[in-house]
Amino acid sequence: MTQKLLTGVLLVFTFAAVSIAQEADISGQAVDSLPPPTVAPPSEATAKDTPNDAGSSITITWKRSPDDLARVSGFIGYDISRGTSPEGPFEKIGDVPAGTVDDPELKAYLDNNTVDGTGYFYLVEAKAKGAVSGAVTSMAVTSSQAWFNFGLINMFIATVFMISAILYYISSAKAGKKLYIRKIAGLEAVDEAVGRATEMGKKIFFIPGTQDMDNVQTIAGLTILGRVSRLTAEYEARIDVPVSRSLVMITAREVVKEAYLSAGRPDAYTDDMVYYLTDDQFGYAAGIDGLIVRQKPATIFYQGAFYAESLILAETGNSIGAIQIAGTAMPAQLPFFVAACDYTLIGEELFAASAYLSHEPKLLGSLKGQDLGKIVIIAALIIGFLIQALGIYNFASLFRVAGG
Amino acid sequence: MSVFGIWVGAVLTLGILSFLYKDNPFYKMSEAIFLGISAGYWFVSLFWQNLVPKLFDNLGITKLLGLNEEDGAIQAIFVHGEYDERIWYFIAGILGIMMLLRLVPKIGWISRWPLAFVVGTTAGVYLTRYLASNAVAQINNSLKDFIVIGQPDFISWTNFNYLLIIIGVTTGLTYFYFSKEHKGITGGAAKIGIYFLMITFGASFGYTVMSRMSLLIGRLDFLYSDWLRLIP
Amino acid sequence: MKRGIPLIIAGVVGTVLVIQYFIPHTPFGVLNDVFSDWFSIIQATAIWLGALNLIKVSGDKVYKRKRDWQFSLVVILCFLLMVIVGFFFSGGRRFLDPGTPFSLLYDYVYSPLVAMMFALLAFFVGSASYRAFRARNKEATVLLIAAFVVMLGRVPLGDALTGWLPDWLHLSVISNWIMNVPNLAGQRAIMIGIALGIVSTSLRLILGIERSYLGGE
Amino acid sequence: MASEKTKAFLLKMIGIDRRIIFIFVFIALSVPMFISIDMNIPTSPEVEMLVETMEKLPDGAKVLVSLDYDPSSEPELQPMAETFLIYAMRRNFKIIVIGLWPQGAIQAERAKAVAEEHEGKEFVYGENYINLGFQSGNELVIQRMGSSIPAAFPRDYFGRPVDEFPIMQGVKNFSNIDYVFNLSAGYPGTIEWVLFAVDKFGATLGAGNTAVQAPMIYPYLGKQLKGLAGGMKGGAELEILTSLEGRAVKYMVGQTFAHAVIVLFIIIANIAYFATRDSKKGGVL
Repeated sequence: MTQKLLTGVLLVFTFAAVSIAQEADISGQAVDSLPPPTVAPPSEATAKDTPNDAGSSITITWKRSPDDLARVSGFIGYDISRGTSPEGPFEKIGDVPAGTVDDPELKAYLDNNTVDGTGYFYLVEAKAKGAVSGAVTSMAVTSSQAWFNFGLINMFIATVFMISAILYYISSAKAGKKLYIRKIAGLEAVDEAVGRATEMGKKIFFIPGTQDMDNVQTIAGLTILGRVSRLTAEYEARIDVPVSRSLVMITAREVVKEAYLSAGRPDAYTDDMVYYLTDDQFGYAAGIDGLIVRQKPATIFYQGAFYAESLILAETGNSIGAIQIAGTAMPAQLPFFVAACDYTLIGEELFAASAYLSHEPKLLGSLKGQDLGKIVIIAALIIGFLIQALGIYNFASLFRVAGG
Repeated sequence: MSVFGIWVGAVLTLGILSFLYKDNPFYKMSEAIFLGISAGYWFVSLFWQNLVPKLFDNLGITKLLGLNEEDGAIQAIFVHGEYDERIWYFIAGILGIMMLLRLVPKIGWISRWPLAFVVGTTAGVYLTRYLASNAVAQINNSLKDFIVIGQPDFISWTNFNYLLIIIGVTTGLTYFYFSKEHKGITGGAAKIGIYFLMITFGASFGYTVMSRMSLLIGRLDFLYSDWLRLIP
Repeated sequence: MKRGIPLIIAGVVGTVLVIQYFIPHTPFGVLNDVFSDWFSIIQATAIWLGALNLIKVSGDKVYKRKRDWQFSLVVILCFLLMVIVGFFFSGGRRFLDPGTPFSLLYDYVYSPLVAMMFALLAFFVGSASYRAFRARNKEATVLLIAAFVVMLGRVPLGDALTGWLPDWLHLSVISNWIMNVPNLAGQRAIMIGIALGIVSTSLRLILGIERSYLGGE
Repeated sequence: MASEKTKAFLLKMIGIDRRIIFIFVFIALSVPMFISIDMNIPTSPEVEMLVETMEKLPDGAKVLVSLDYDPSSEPELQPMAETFLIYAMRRNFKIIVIGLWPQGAIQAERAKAVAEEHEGKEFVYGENYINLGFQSGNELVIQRMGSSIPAAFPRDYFGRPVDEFPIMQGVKNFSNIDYVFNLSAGYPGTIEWVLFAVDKFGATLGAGNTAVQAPMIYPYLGKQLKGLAGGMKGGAELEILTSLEGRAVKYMVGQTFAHAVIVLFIIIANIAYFATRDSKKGGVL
């Protein structure tokens, strides 16, 4: 009973208040107590097909609402809606928070869910407490797939340059030009290491790392295995290749077989020289450790991609007094090999090893191509440093790789 | 953890640990278990995690076998008459079978085809990706933060460090230079480069010591707390 | 057939993947992902060959009663145990869910073995530093000092030793500087060298100049 | 000059059996576990920044915890996970756990059990704690979360739809998350969280890393990354600053001993090497 009465009284008062307010409005006087909430809209909303991508994406940009720039309290952010005609209907697809002091005047949103070929309009609405106002993009925009990623133009030039440099030196080496290659200590020692194993009548172990054939270091390691096993065939030493990946096992067998064949000792080859232990990193390390202490090889090669097992293997090898020659392009594992092995091929030297050991002009030519790459990079760093430091040009930006 | 499980774990742990003293039957046992179990683990994992979802599901073989409800390419094409791009995974299946043909000595050479595919893929992917992230992007990283002349911090510790990094990178690269003897200017630069590389090796080694020690602490904690219950 | 076609396959696939890097358009854009799936499939079939080899080598030892043949028998039995449990008794593709027999073997047998093997590194780090860090010549001395500073700088001991010095001479500060400046420079030089080496190796593989992985005729 | 006797001893030291070194390492790590030593662990600015940011969060804040590691990094990162969950429980944070590594979700459940035992009470699942499990896709998962968290993780670790739970009400993307805490042992990890969640979606991020990983993270500290705890030392500092001293502080004693032993060995080896240099030619390096 009382409740109804109260509601009635309230209603009357509300009516009165509203009509007073309306009168006030008509008379053109502002009302201090009840300003209707408003928000300034964003401006210059534009949409365009996101460039250099595989389609299905449109980028929307707009100038921030003046309220956002002025950091008016109660300003929330922006809602992005999408439709296929400028009149709507629009469907909300996402939101963007209000900007901060440091943000630029333009804001952007990436719509990653478009159908290529369909024309879209976008509505960008500024949102504040109780108020919304928006701007619509003026033209229908369609997304499409690009045939060339212009963001990668610097990479394209770099790739073409490197490939041509290497090809040039390969062809000039083929034509009979003499190429000088400096000594690489670890590789000079290969002969001696294989020879020592032969003299002692002990085995040689070759460990091609713990990664599979989808790592180029493993492949580089296996090309070195080719040269090493050729030597063992010539010296009539025995080589064991325990591996941790089945594909590596298959490849290593091809490699060793070919080496024995070309050394003229095909009958000395058996498949048992290459055997699989386990795919597991540490299971493999446990297995190799066992093999090392039981068979006491005179020489151990570690060539390929290694992780934490590097030191476990190299220290065990060291404990039985084997000559150890390691090579890897895993920067984090290099210190351990350097500490525990007699010789270590550092990074790039791993990839140069097969060319170096083969003495084939074509392969040596490719090393010369790498060296040209080095000169260019050193020059870029020195010149770039001067240009950058003197504030002439933002040289570094030439080398920014889009998309990481 | 059940008590039995802890005992199994502790015994195997001690088996591996005993290797430090010398090779012994206890270690040989742990090693044999490790080899068998881990090889089996990867064998099973690759089957369920690679072969089944990537080959059998995509083609629809799992549905034919009644292991899965979802349609694959086979159902899409032969039941619904729609082209399904997953049918291309058929080639991967063939490449896999070619691999297994190694077991037949006469035609074992055909396994070189999938091998060549793998090597080609690896070479193609690595060429551009490494050139981008390890070479081109590193030039950008070495240059980008340098404070420009005229700004208040131009002569500062920060800029000195950036300069030092550029010296280190260029001289370090000279060390890797193959087609010239390390004499004269090249030799001098390479010599400085070697010092940078030596610092790198020493520092990385020293840095890793800490986490390697923590690993052992973790194992000892397991032995003393969970197994022997010496530590509350 | 034995060598020619594989060389063509490697060359074509490699070239396409190099080009693919620059082309977002289908089918190039997705080629990398698709091929990496294909690699997984080839890898998952190839492991059958590895497993058979493991059984063959171990089986040989058992059959011929070679030295330590008992342990080879354990290898085979453990392998079969894991495979049978994983294929038939652990809920198919949800084989790693908590509580399945497979995951119990994983937790109680496999995990402790991995963890302990990994932890052996602590000991080897000790013995390696004892042997390797000697001030034999100038280069080795530099390596030694860098390792020394960083090793001490990472534990409270380092700052306790240098606490009386001005802030910038604290071992932790110096060790951070070593990590962020000379170490970074050295790492970068190594990384750039590796990139060039990889470009050249990949190119040799794509061109078929490096072909030892294919074996002979 | 050293007498013949000391020289002989030093020669012996050079060729010392590695097993003696092993024993010393073992003792150095074992003994501190049984005795309690009060060690003064100075705190570093990066961990102080981490804790300050956590302190500034309101009680009951929504926090996303991403555990991106596996059991092999457990000794370094698990204590941090436990400390954070205990701290979160005290502050009544609402915790949403995910993993970019497959084992992350399991590690979270283990840390949760420890936190609950420590505090003597339990998280109410679905109200102030939820485990969304693992999704494959590395940084793409973060990208997907940027547009919609429920779409990136439609079901929780135990297979139930996430929108059933009150904790997920109103959680759409990073704008509904007050703070992201990431523990990382490599890729994908803190770098990806910085590049995508922070740079792209404006999240506030704090992180813990393994000692091996931490140096690569330093460059992001400050604007992009609000604090970093590196390795066991970082973990210990985190415990000290949150007044929740536990495992990491305890482990830190052993860690310090071990480093001291190794440093001592290097010194001994070098003294022995120099004193006997003329009688023995260089070593292995």
